[in-house]
Amino acid sequence: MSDDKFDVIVVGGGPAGCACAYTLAKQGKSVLLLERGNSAGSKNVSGGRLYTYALELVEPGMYQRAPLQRKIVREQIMMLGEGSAMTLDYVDYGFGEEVPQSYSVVRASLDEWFAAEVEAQGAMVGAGILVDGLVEKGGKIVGIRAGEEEMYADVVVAADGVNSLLGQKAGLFPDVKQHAVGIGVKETIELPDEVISQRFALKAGEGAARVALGCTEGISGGAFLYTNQGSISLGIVFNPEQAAKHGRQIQDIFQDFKTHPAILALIEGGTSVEYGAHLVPEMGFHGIPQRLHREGMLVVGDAAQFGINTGLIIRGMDLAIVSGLAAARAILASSSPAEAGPLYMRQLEELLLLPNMKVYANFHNIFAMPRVFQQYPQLANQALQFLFRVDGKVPEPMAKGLLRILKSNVSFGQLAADGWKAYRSL
Amino acid sequence: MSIKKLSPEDLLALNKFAVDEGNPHILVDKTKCAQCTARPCLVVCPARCYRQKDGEVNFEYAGCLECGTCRVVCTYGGVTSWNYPRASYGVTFRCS
Amino acid sequence: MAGVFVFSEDLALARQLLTPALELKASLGEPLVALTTSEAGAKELAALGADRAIWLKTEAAPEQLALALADLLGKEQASVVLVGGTLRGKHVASQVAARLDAAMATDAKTLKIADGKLEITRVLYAGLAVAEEVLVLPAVATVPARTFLPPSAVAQAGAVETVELAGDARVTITAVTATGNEGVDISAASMLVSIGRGFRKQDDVKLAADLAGAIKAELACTRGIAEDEHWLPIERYIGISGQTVKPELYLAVGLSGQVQHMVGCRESKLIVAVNNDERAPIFEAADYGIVGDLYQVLPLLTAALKN
Amino acid sequence: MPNLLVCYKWTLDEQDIKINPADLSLDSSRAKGKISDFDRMALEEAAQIVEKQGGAVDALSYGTPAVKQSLKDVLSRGPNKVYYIADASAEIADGAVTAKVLAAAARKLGGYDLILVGEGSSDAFNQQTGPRLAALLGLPCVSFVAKMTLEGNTLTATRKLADCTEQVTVTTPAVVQVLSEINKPRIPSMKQVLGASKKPSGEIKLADLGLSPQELAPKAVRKSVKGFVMSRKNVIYKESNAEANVQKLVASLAAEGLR
Repeated sequence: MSDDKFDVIVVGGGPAGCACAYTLAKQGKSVLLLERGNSAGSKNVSGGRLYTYALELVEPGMYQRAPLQRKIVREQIMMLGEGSAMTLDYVDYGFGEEVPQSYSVVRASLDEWFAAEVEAQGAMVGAGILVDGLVEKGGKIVGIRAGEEEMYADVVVAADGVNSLLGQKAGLFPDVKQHAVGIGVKETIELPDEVISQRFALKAGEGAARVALGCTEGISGGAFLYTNQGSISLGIVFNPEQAAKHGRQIQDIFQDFKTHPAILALIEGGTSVEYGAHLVPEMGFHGIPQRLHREGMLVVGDAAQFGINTGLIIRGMDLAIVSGLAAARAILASSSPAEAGPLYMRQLEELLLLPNMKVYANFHNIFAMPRVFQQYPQLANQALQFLFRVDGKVPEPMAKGLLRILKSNVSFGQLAADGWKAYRSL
Repeated sequence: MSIKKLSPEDLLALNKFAVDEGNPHILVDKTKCAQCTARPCLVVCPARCYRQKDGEVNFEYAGCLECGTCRVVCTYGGVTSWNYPRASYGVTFRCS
Repeated sequence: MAGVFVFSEDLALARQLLTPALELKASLGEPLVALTTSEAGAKELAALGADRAIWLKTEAAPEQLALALADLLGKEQASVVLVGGTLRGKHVASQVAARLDAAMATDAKTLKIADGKLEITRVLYAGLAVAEEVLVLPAVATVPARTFLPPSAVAQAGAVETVELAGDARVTITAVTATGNEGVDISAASMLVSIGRGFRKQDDVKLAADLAGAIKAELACTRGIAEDEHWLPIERYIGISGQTVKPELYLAVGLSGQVQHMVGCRESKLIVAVNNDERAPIFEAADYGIVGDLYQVLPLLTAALKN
Repeated sequence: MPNLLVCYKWTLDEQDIKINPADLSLDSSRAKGKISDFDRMALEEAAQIVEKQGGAVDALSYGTPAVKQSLKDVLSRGPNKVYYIADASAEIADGAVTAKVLAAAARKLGGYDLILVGEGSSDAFNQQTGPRLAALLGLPCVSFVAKMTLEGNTLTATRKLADCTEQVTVTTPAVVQVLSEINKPRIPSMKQVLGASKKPSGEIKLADLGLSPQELAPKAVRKSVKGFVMSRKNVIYKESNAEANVQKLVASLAAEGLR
């Protein structure tokens, strides 16, 4: 085989690209994995949780080698009010008895490790290479271009992230639309590991994952918090279209959230060490482009807009890994590049990625209800304040007070409509 | 250090950037921006690379986080070209 | 015999070297010997406190003397050799250190003797940190220009000797061009206007030159302006591999303030920045600053300062 | 055709080093390595010479075991082969030890027309390795080179010194210390990056260099390292009215006694 021809070129060293390249290389394919960052992970930002099953699908036991942060045993939901907060804290040590269900992760280390695993399987890994185009021949994709240079392959796998410039260049889909993505901003805050464990009531190695509503000034979106080893990932995802209309800079809203007393208590004394931002696919099943392949090319991971956000569960990396694996299996099973595309779609079904996404297909409708992000969290906080308040005065009768609070936030009509809509979306 | 509200400048100062001097990876056409009244870029760019001065949209690519938001929200064609920085340039995340 | 030796081909710098050398002499109780390449220089250094001043009589360029000088210093059993921190000086110092199998540090900012060793401070990581280093004797250190003021004359001048030195002829100098810096030494200027990439084209440098003219300052610049654009001569470039300055006023215009640059000017008494990027690190390093377009600010500032 | 050797240092990226504000200690736990900035120019110059007139370039580095991380990167910048001495002693090696190790390795490898080094390392910037190496190897040294051409065994170089520019010639073999302005180092292309993993590297054991423990004992030892903190007034005028800003600045300068 010549120096510039591979069986498969994978563009992008994130979880999707690495899972794909790893599987292919392990089966003896000649694979080239290209990453634009100086090391894999150095351009990547994510909230920070990986559902372990995906790595187990790639190779049983693999997660034990990975630089995972903390095993998530606490799932927390927070509703923020002005100066108050209600937190639902669900502890479950049984999530994934043999293989822990999920871990917090830091991408700079996770992706770098994964790319090294890919290399150890015999793939060629090139970091610091920006792929800026595709090579097309006879209507097929036959390679990639970086600057003046070209490399060729039977199949190119585009794992180039949510912006997927390659998918657009291949004519598979148009650019993502602003209603279909969220803009996530995130600060990484360092704190001693013991302090984190203490504040979240965790044992060493255990972690908490939290989602928060009521911190986006009514913009569709929510916040997240993940405990890592020696750091906390804290961020908010906003719907960019609504944020623009709202008019207040998203960093300012984020900084207000960060210094909300209920959040500040968790991060106080810490040191901010990094600030990142990233787009997140938000449309779930309906956001997946019609075409994820053409002859000689498959699209995986964020590039294919694979993501699930139920409000409680946020999934992206696991779907990325599964889709990378699906692409690899499809390529391994196909006898010609033309077969790989349809087989890939079948693998996405067989590996349960698409069935999973279909279950949550209409969840984005819930996020189209504006009251979810302000009125309902506020309502919860006001109700609790009412129930817990003791100031020596004669309190309002309970039913009357609660009704007043309810009415001040939402009308019965709205409540009924939202309830019906939410029910329909589930 | 204790936690406090950080300005966009402070936030970006936490990061590692290698600026490709004289080689912007995003091109903005100010004449298009002049016709845009919504100017979502001013609000949603998480790095505040877009700022308004004397009624004009100014774009500075040096602190770009490479997220793509500006391209996605720009409906007036002000962002005429959006690419990632050349290899070895741009932001490097170390602990995200 | 032992001794504290100083050498610089630059007489002004050699004078400055005498100041720390006199302290080292006192600590070690060893004589102070000055080496220089001119007879007049030797006399002058002898008058400023050198116990002996040796005129190195030679036709050769300073760095061609390195190995012969090392032999001389070896014979003299020098304890400490301070070399003026010019580029030539650094070359000489390194080769002397190699020949004498001696410890060496460049750009020492402070020097003292402790426990029979030479302790110096110098910057690391392009100015991010300052290190204290301990050098066993014999030790060689280069000292940057203007780190010390020259000492005052002593009542009794030291002896002046002459030593003829042959240069290393393996590197042949075929031509020498004085650099066209109009004889200006920016490290001596009390005010500097320093420019960076914020200037879009060479003609625009005039804006900075006008400002410099108005306040009788010299022009300085970043590495990019000198080495990439060649808009100003290399001697005006401030930074880790350029000049180090500490003027009364350092007016930084259109420069971002990377640590590699700032290490060359951070000892300035007052730093003032003009930059359109509010988040440029220069503002962290500045006493006063204006966030604004230099094309707008400079003419206004020039006009205001003229009066 | 020339046989070139480039010595380089694998250093911590100073951008990744943080200063702990409490005690000014340095935290380099997250610091990545990099080829010392100024050595990239030496590598580039060697690569350009060989691309123009043939010959071969080897690279050589002495560092802690972390130096192995540099091999692919350095090979993508032109050298045909990289030799490295990976030894914990490098952690505290000073200029004297480093030059001795590199000189012994260069002598062992042998047969180079030119040995190139950068003008200083981006961490310590002691600027002594090149001239020291030349002295130890008994070779002539051309320092602070802004431009060079190699014809046969004659090297013609332009040295840029503070007060003048010198044209010099020297007969090879020689040691050349290049200035950072000599060239703009390449961003390795895809094929250069990928080709690097196919190029050979060779480990040289420190023990095989015949240096005594005494020779390997550093003569300059770091006693303390503290972060440098700039303390400035940070009074920034940022109104949109430039004239108002200028007036305030002029008033401040006057208050400082400057005008």
